[in-house]
Formats: sequence, structure tokens, C-alpha cells
Amino acid sequence: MAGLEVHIGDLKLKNPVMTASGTFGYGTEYADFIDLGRLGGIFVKGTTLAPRQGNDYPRMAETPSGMLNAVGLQNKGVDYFVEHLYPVIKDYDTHMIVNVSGSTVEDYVACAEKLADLDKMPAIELNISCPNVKEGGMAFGTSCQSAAQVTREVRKVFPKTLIVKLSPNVTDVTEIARGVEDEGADAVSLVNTFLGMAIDVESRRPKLSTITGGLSGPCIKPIAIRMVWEVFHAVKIPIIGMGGICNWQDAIEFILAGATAVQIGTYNFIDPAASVKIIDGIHDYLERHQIASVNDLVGKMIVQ
Amino acid sequence: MAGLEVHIGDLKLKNPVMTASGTFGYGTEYADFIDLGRLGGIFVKGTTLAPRQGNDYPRMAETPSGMLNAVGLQNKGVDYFVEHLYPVIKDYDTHMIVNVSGSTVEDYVACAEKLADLDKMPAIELNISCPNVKEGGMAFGTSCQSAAQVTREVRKVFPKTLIVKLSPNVTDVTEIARGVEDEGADAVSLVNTFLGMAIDVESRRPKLSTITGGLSGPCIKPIAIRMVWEVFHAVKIPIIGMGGICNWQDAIEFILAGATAVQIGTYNFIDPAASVKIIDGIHDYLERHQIASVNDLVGKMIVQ
Amino acid sequence: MQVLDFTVRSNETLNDQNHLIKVAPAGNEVLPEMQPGQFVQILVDNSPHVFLRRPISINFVDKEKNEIWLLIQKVGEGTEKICAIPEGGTMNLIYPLGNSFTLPERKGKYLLVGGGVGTAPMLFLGKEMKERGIDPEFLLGGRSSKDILQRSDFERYGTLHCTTEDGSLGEKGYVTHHSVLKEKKYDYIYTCGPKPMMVAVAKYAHDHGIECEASLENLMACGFGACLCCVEKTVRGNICACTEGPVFNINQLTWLD
Amino acid sequence: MQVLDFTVRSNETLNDQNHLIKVAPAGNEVLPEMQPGQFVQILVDNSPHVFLRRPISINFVDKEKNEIWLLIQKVGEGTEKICAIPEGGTMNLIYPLGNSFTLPERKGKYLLVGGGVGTAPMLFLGKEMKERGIDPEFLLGGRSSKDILQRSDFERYGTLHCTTEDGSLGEKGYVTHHSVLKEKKYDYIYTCGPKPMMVAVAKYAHDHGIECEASLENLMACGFGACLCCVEKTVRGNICACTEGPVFNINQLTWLD
Ligand SMILES: Cc1cc2nc3c(=O)[nH]c(=O)nc-3n(C[C@H](O)[C@H](O)[C@H](O)COP(=O)(O)OP(=O)(O)OC[C@H]3O[C@@H](n4cnc5c(N)ncnc54)[C@H](O)[C@@H]3O)c2cc1C
Ligand SMILES: Cc1cc2nc3c(=O)[nH]c(=O)nc-3n(C[C@H](O)[C@H](O)[C@H](O)COP(=O)(O)OP(=O)(O)OC[C@H]3O[C@@H](n4cnc5c(N)ncnc54)[C@H](O)[C@@H]3O)c2cc1C
Ligand SMILES: Cc1cc2nc3c(=O)[nH]c(=O)nc-3n(C[C@H](O)[C@H](O)[C@H](O)COP(=O)(O)O)c2cc1C
Ligand SMILES: Cc1cc2nc3c(=O)[nH]c(=O)nc-3n(C[C@H](O)[C@H](O)[C@H](O)COP(=O)(O)O)c2cc1C
Ligand code: FES
Ligand code: FES
Repeated sequence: MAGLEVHIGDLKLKNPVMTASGTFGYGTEYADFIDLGRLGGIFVKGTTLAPRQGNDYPRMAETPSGMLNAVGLQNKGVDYFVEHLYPVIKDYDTHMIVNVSGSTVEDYVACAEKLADLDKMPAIELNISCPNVKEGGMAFGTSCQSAAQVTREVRKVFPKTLIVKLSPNVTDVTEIARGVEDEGADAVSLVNTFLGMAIDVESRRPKLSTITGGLSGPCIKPIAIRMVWEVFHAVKIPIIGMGGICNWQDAIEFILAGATAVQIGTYNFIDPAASVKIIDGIHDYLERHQIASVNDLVGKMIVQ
Repeated sequence: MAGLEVHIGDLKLKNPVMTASGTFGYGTEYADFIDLGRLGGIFVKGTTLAPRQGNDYPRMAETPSGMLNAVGLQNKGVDYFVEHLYPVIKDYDTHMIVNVSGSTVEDYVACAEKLADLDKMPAIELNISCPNVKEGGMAFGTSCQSAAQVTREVRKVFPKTLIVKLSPNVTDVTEIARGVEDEGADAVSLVNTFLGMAIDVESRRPKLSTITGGLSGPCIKPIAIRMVWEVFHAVKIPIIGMGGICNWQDAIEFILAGATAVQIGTYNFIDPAASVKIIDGIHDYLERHQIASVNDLVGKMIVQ
Repeated sequence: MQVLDFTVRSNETLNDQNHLIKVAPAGNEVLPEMQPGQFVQILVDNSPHVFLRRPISINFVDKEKNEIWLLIQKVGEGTEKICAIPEGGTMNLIYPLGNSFTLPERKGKYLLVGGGVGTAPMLFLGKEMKERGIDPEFLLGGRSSKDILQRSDFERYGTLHCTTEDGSLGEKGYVTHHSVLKEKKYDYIYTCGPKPMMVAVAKYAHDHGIECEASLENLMACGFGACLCCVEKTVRGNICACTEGPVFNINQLTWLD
Repeated sequence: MQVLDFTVRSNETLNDQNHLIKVAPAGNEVLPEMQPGQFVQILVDNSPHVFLRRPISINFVDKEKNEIWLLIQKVGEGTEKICAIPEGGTMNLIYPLGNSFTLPERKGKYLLVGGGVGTAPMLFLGKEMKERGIDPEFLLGGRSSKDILQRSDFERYGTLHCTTEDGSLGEKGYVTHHSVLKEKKYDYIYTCGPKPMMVAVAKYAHDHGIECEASLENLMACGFGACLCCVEKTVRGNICACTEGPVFNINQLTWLD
């Protein structure tokens, strides 16, 4: 039996396959399709201090091998999460990790503080890379200084595993990764969506109400893998890789590039059982190649 | 008859459809397929001061809706171009524009100087965004300061139309665009390829000899359009847009976002006659929508 | 909700744009309970440009034959490819999705208004009503006679009124101009079709104090509540059209504001 | 070079992996002159994952029927989709591409060595030789008997030697172990197949002072000299395999360095 267990900070994941924030609801949406207990972890929807209505419709446009979204962090706020959602999901047989978003450092800190108290919430993912909100969001993730600052402040109030989710919309992702590592992040996850845009040529209007939105799906995979590989050579903390993963081959590609674990995002919409198939696929790959543990593959792309 | 003529600096293009450097050879490669005289212009292969062998094989990997390349500016050098290629192509009934690349500012300047002397060479495109060479290349295009510097120095020796080709691998493309505008660039072209990577999971080796390479094709279109739109609102000089254009709809999308002209790149490989079909398609679109000139569409995406 | 492979039992070309496709579970699994108004998400194979699934209403459920009917209009590459699947071919569905029309608890005058391919869910709804002892009336609109699809099927379950823009069938004009709307007083209107038509119907219902439900066709990425892309602005804020819709009581919507 | 739609006249399944597809210009255009060693670039429709065209050798040209034959091994999505095009279906080609094998000017002993689907261009080459009054010998290798394709076609143009890895046809082992290589002295060897095989053949030819040409299968984006992706490292530097190849004299290559 090939070993699938991996560690991210204090988190022990039964396997390296998790689902990406904003693409998997609170897990419950997928309970009809898969046994949630098989997953390494579930990153729940981006959660903010105050409730948010998100952006206006239309929020979605299909693009070649991908999609743009402009959801804009629609959620009922952290208090609602703590009171009504956490009690439902806390007993799932997998790690539930909240993706924390905000417009100010104070927002992030207040939100993280409330989540720190929850017994069964072993980690949070700081979303400093959402391209779909007017204030804050991606702005935090595209400057080294503000990325470091928000990490530092949240670190003070959140003693459990702190994952910082990086934006790919930057010249040098390693700089930001090192910045948040220095401030005590236990892991980085990457990539969030790329800022993109689409226009309906007949109506001459933008396809999204917000004009620009976040690009995800297989189209971004080559760039995401490059960034994971760059970050792997820049930091010591583990990396959670994502961006267009559809099958076990894609997942292995990220792992070889340096990801200790992966998240499946947009492809869940197309095949709600994709994550579980990917776990099986990684397992079979390890057996076929007689590799004892998936950890032995992390960053092990053969150069020369 | 809808008007297709557009101006880029001193250049009068009979229509806004040109072909992208590195994807169209010296035009001759396509002479069997189309009447080259129909094109608005042809950007010939990246040319450097000294001859270059380019990178080792393999230089190409297919990706979802796109491809990675690592050609690495293989070319016979500017002197060979001037002596052997220019005489062949100078009488084509379209604008031939050399894409000038280099590793040092001196290289760019020396190369531009030699081209400035050629009668039928009305413009050059400064490639400060090639991700496939070890030194220089993209490094110039990802820092505002070096982009400005190389533009300034080349401007001194090249009095004709100077187009600077921007890299998309940056946090803020408008900053670079403004930088080169300030130094006297007559136009900017964008985008060059995105730095990406792919791994063969069975052999565990990178698919490119250089590990990373440049991503092009429809996959990058949404990001490219967003960048054109951003730059359109940041500079006054005209923009030549590109990135994944396959058909007239894509071309119109770039024009609505702010491009005065477009370049067709990777898709030439799949349909060598694509550029001419796109010219016809734009013409028909203008007629159908009763728009007198393509200039009336530039940046005219309707917001609200 | 489940993901299941279906076999195309038949694929009938109704006119140049529309196909009626009947599918049954490939493994002969017995179909679950489904409600009128619900939809399926179809995986589009073999298309270089279609990445996401395509939502299509359940047009009819034939319990005896264990078949789902899908009425599909070709408007782009996704629907083109779906309509090109031959008899015997496979189609992967996520289903059943969404809420449903409110089925009547008591007798009354029910009008089911469909425009274009928006007539699709009305057939299933009409059948369910008929089985509950209600005689629904249908009011279907299209550009011309050939666009009013499945007429004999509709007639099996209730009275059929039609409008066509060119007057080639029924009354000339739009559905909201049909004389029955002036002559009769309905208790409940259900509608599905192009947005402008539904808005006009909603306005009529609102003005006449008639309860009205509309089935929306918002753009969807997942179809089962995971992406929050399909939201409709309602009096309760942004609500997912794929889970809390596609059917909304028009009182919930902000169309008439 | 031209871009042209072809009609699939027949699509024959040779074994679990290989198809022989015969195509003719859809508009009945007369085929241009083509040379053995040249190839076509096939547009792969209906595949979400295949973006670039796929290069395939010209297996044979039937001038009378105005047909090109393509011998295709299914190794991934592109070749799978090509092999799935039914009789009567359409295939868009850019052709003819590349240089060609040097056709003999004088009599002599010519050996054509093919491995796997690399036998494809050898049939066309053999036919052209035969028509020039030369009797080529073929040496074909595969894993087992069923992998040695088009045997009767080859036998029409020359003597056929075979090796199979399992010994089910001809001699057991690899082509370079075949006894004819020990028994006979050839003047010229042409080869196409998996790289390790071609390197072994090149080494044999080199060691025995035999002229040798090999047809390469480098990864290609365009196929007509525009992208510079397909380069082979030669004694003259990086050279495009699609225009100055795919056929190279082994003296030009750096394989044996
Ligand atoms: C709940 C629901 C039920 C539906 N039921 C049916 C049905 O029973 N039969 C049927 O034929 N269609 C139905 N539709 C619409 C159908 O999903 C779309 O026509 C289809 O997704 C278009 O895909 P395509 O690839 O063919 O076209 P695309 O190439 O994606 O689009 C072609 C054009 O149609 C527009 N378009 C695409 N989808 C929509 C949409 N949902 N709303 C408005 N404009 C759109 C695009 O903007 C574009 O202009 C339903 C939609 C929903 C949400
Ligand atoms: C000039 C030329 C002539 C050719 N002639 C024939 C022919 O007559 N018949 C035939 O069946 N094939 C031929 N090939 C090979 C054929 O082009 C590839 O097998 C095909 O492109 C693979 O496409 P795919 O989508 O099926 O596989 P993919 O999914 O693209 O690839 C499947 C696997 O095959 C590998 N692969 C793909 N292409 C190549 C290649 N060119 N070289 C080495 N490995 C590769 C990939 O790395 C991958 O591991 C020729 C290639 C060239 C360059
Ligand atoms: C509809 C949608 C909503 C998303 N919402 C969030 C979010 O709330 N927080 C976040 O950090 N990332 C969000 N993401 C980004 C994904 O988590 C992921 O980083 C990205 O989609 C890239 O992975 P993929 O290509 O596998 O989808 C969202 C993505 C999509 C498509
Ligand atoms: C094979 C290949 C070679 C290229 N070579 C050059 C080059 O020499 N100089 C340059 O500025 N851009 C080069 N490019 C980038 C293109 O000109 C273009 O900017 C990019 O491919 C995006 O457009 P596309 O998606 O339409 O291809 C090359 C692209 C490809 C695919
Ligand atoms: S379509 Fe994804 S939530 Fe409705
Ligand atoms: S494949 Fe493009 S140059 Fe050879």
C-alpha cells in the first residue's frame, strides 16, 4: 500500500487531495456525489467578517479551457458560519478549512480570531488574492509588504496551521512567498485565479458585471505549475498547488513541481467526483512506479 | 465599404490584422497559403545582433488550448537578415517589421541602428519580453526602469516607428506601458507569452529542454484582453493586441478592449490562412453593424 | 442528485434548430423521482470549446420506458454537439437539479405559458397537473408555426393556445397579446421562455393579481449550488438559480421594480 | 503546400492500435506530386485537448484512385480521434510537407528498415524504387506478428524480412539482430521508427560504411517551417525537421557522438 499521508504544518492529511475554496461550497453540496470522508481536506467558501452579497449577475463566462468568475466572496459572514455552518460540517471525517477573506487587515484578524476558537477548525487559508472584490483582496497579495503585514497580524491571533493563498498576478511570486514565510505562515497555497476579461462582441458589453474576473481551469495550469516550481525553490514551508487540475496526471505534475498537496477547483463543477478519482489515480501511480510514499515525489521532477 | 485602415505611429496599415513575431517566419513560409499582400503587416522572427542557435530540443509542449515554446530566439543575426532576408521580403506589398531582441541594451541599440538604415523597414518591435533566453529578454520587460532605459536608448538611434512589446508576466502592465510611452515609444504591443511549464508524469521530466517556456494560444486570451484594456486606459499611444486570437470574434474583442491593431500568433500554425479570414470577418462585422471604420470600435466596449 | 451515463434512445430533428432527445440510464438504473421545472447538466464531449456542462430542462419523464425527454435548441457549440449525439450514443448527466414548479393542491384555472424552447418544462408540468385531475391550459409562442413544438403532446394534457409572430399558427403576435388573457381569469400562471417574454407575462400576472412562477435560464457553471455563479437578484438578495430556482415566484424577483 | 479538405474513403482497423485510412480530396482536386518521406499535418476536430495538428507520414499514394494512404497508431487523444473518423468523414490536411528520402539514381542493394508504425513511409518509398527498376529489400520489426502491418503490400515491391520481439513472425529479436545484416552487404539503408531503433540502425550503417537516411518524428507545432519548434541538432546546428527533414542523412546527425 502506497503511502498517501502528507503533512501541512500541524495538519495530517490522509491524502494530498483537497478541494479548493469557492468551488466546493461547504462540502454538503457534494455529499450526494462522493464520500467526503475520503478527501484530504475541504477548503470552504471565502468567508468575511461581515456578510457579503457578492457581485451582480452575470458572474461567469466560459473561456477556452477555463472560465472567468466574478462571484465576489458572496457569503453570510463569519458569525453565521460559526453558528450555523460549523456545527453541520465539523464532524465530517476530513479537515474543514476556512478560506478567510477581507478588505482590511483588521477584518482578516477579527475573522481569524473567531475561527481560532473552534475546536475542529485546525487551519485557515488566508485569501490575499481574490481578484473579485473592489477593496483589499488581491491588493494584499500583489505587494510583498502588505502580504507580509496581514500574515504577521493574523499569525498573532491564530496559533493553528496558517496557510496563505498567493495571487498569480505578480511579477515575482517567490518574493511574496518568502515574505509570508518570514512572517510565520505554515504553508502557502497557489494559485488563486488570474485577472481576466471577456467581451460579447455582438452586444459589445463585458461578459461579467464587474468587467474583469478571475480565470481558472486547465488554461492556467502551465503557469500555475511554473509558479509552484519557483516557490518550491524559494521557501521551506510546504506548498499546496492548484490551477486547472482535472485528473491524477495533473495532480502528479503539481506534486513533481513541488506541491505537497493539491486542491481541485473548477473541475469539480464538471465532474463532482473528480477529487476521489484523483486520489485513486495517485495511489495507482505510486504502486505502478513502486514509490513508497507520495512525499517521495514532492519536487522530484528530474532535471537532466 | 467599411474602412479598415488604421495608423500606428507613422505606419499606415491597410487593415488592423498583422502576424506575430516567431509564428510567421519571414512571411515566405506562408506564401503558398495566402496572398501576403492582404495583411496589415508582418512581424518577422525575433532578430538579435549576433546569430543564435536557440535552445535544445524539445522546444514545444501542447497544453490545454495552447502551447509552450522554448525556441529561444533562434535566428541568423541582424547582418544576415540585412544581407539575405531583407532583399527578399522588402518588396512584399505589406509592412515588414522586425522584432528586435537582445541580451544587453547595447545589443538592442546596435541591432536597431542597423535596421534604421533600411528603406523599406518602417518600424521595429522591441521585444523586451521573451521568456526563453537566459539573459535579458523578459528581464527588461518586467522592470519599469529597464524597460524605460532600453526604450530610451533605442529611441535615440531609431527615428521611425518604434513599437515596444510588453511582457504579461508582471504585477502591473500599465506601469511598464507608461514607462515606455514616456521614453518615446510610438506604440506598445501586448502580450508576449506567459512563463509556463509542463512535466511528463511518466518520465518525470520537464517537457521542455529549458524547463520553463512561453505559453501562447487561446488559453491566455482572457488575461491578454484584460491587459489591453488596462493599458488602453493608461496610455495615449496605440496598442497592438494579441494573445490567442483564432477568429474575427477574438480580434474584435481585442479591438473593443482598446487595440488599434492585432497580431495573430499561434493560430497560424493550425490554420495558415487564419489572418486573411480574420480580415474578412472584421470587414463583414463592420458592415453588418454599419460601422464606418474600424477605428470607431477601438476601446469602445460598452460599460453600463 | 447523481452523475450517470445515459444512452440516447432516440434523437428526433423537430426543425432546423430543435431536437427532441430521449435518453435512458445506460445501466438500466431506475430513474429517481423528478419534478417539473427540474433540469439536468449535460457533459459535452468532443468539443474543443465547451468546457462547462450545459443545463437543459426536463421536458418529460416517461416512467414506463424509464426515459427522460430533452428538448434542445441549437444556439452554440454545446447544444450543437449534444444534438449531434446519434441514437445509441452516450450522454453523461448530473440530475435531477433545481427546485420545481409548485404543483397545485386544488382545482382552478392554470395557464402554462412557454416561448421558444422555453416550452420544454411545460409539457412535464402539464402532465403532472393532468394526473392530479387538473386541466391546464397551454399558451405557447414562437416566430412561426414550425417553432411551436410538440403540439400533439401538449394537447394530450390540456387546451392549447398559440401565438406566432408571423401569424402562421394561432393568433398573430406575442403570447401576452393572446385573447385568452383578456377573456379568461386565471388563478395561476407558470412561465418559461426568453426573459423579455417572461417579464411581460410577470407584469400581466402582477397587474391582474394572479400568482405567477417563472423558470429562469441564468448562466450556470456547476448547477448544484457550489459556484454561486447563477445568482438571481431577489427580494432576499442574491439567490442561486440552480438550487433555490430555476423556478421563482415572481414576487421574489426584482423584475418589475 | 496547401490546406485542403479530404474525404475518408476507407478506414480499416489493422489491429487494436493501428488504422489504415485512405483519403481523397473532398472536391476531387487532383493530388499534387508527392515524394516518399513527406508527411501531412492533420487537423483534429472535436477534441477538447488537441490544439495543434498531428503530423503523419504519407504511407502510399494511389494515383489512379487519387488517394493518400495514412497508417496511424493510436497513442493519444489526437490519433484516437483521427482513427475514429468514419468512412465519408472529413479530414483537413496541410500537405505535402517536408523533404524526402533520396531516390536512388543507380542500381544497388537498398534496405528499408522500419519499426512499429515507422514502417509507414517505407511502403511509398519501396513502390517508388520498384518503379525505378530497383528491387528494395524491407526489414520490418515489431513486438509480435500482428504488429507487422501491410505485409502483402510490401511483398509487392520487394523482399520482406521480419523480426518480432516474441518470435511470432520472422526472426526473434530486434531488426538490428536480423541475420540479413550479417549475410548481406547493402549500399544504402533507409530507416524510420522508434528513436532507439534508428540509432542502432545508424550505428550499424556507420560501422559498416553504408550510406543511411533516417526519418525523424520530432515534435512539431506548425510543420512548415514557421515555428522553429521541431529542430534537430545537426552538424550544421539546429535544423528544422519539418522543412529540411524529416529525412536526414545520418552523417548530418549528432546521434553517434
Ligand atoms: C435551468 C436551465 C434550463 C434550460 N433548459 C433548456 C432547454 O430545455 N432547452 C434548451 O435548448 N436550452 C435550455 N437552456 C439554455 C441552454 O442551457 C443554453 O442554450 C446552452 O447552455 C447554450 O450552450 P451552447 O454551447 O449551445 O451555446 P453558447 O455558445 O454557450 O452560447 C450561445 C449564445 O447563447 C447565449 N447563452 C448561452 N447560455 C445562455 C443562457 N443560459 N441564458 C441566456 N443566454 C445564453 C450565449 O451568451 C451566446 O450568445 C436552459 C438553461 C438553464 C439555465
Ligand atoms: C514527420 C512525422 C511523421 C509521422 N508519421 C506518423 C505516421 O505515419 N503514423 C503514426 O501513427 N504516427 C506518426 N508520427 C507520430 C505522430 O505524429 C504522433 O504519434 C501523434 O502526433 C501523437 O498525437 P496524439 O494526440 O495521439 O498523442 P499525444 O497525446 O500527443 O501523445 C501521446 C504520447 O506520445 C508522445 N508523442 C507524441 N508525439 C510524439 C512524437 N512526434 N515523437 C515522440 N513522441 C511523441 C507524447 O509525448 C505522449 O507521451 C509522425 C510524426 C512526425 C513528426
Ligand atoms: C467560482 C469560483 C469561486 C472561487 N471563490 C474563491 C474564494 O472564495 N476564495 C479563494 O481563495 N479562491 C476562490 N476561488 C479560486 C479557487 O479556489 C482556485 O484557487 C482557482 O480556481 C484555481 O484552481 P482551479 O483552476 O482548479 O479552479 C474561486 C474559484 C472559482 C472558479
Ligand atoms: C513558437 C513561438 C515563437 C515566438 N517567438 C517570438 C519572438 O521571436 N519574438 C517575440 O516578440 N515574440 C515571439 N513569440 C510570441 C508571439 O509573437 C505572441 O506574442 C504570443 O505567441 C501570443 O500570441 P498568440 O497567443 O496569438 O500566439 C513567439 C511565440 C511562439 C508560439
Ligand atoms: S450554477 Fe453553480 S451555484 Fe448555481
Ligand atoms: S514544426 Fe514548426 S518549424 Fe518545424
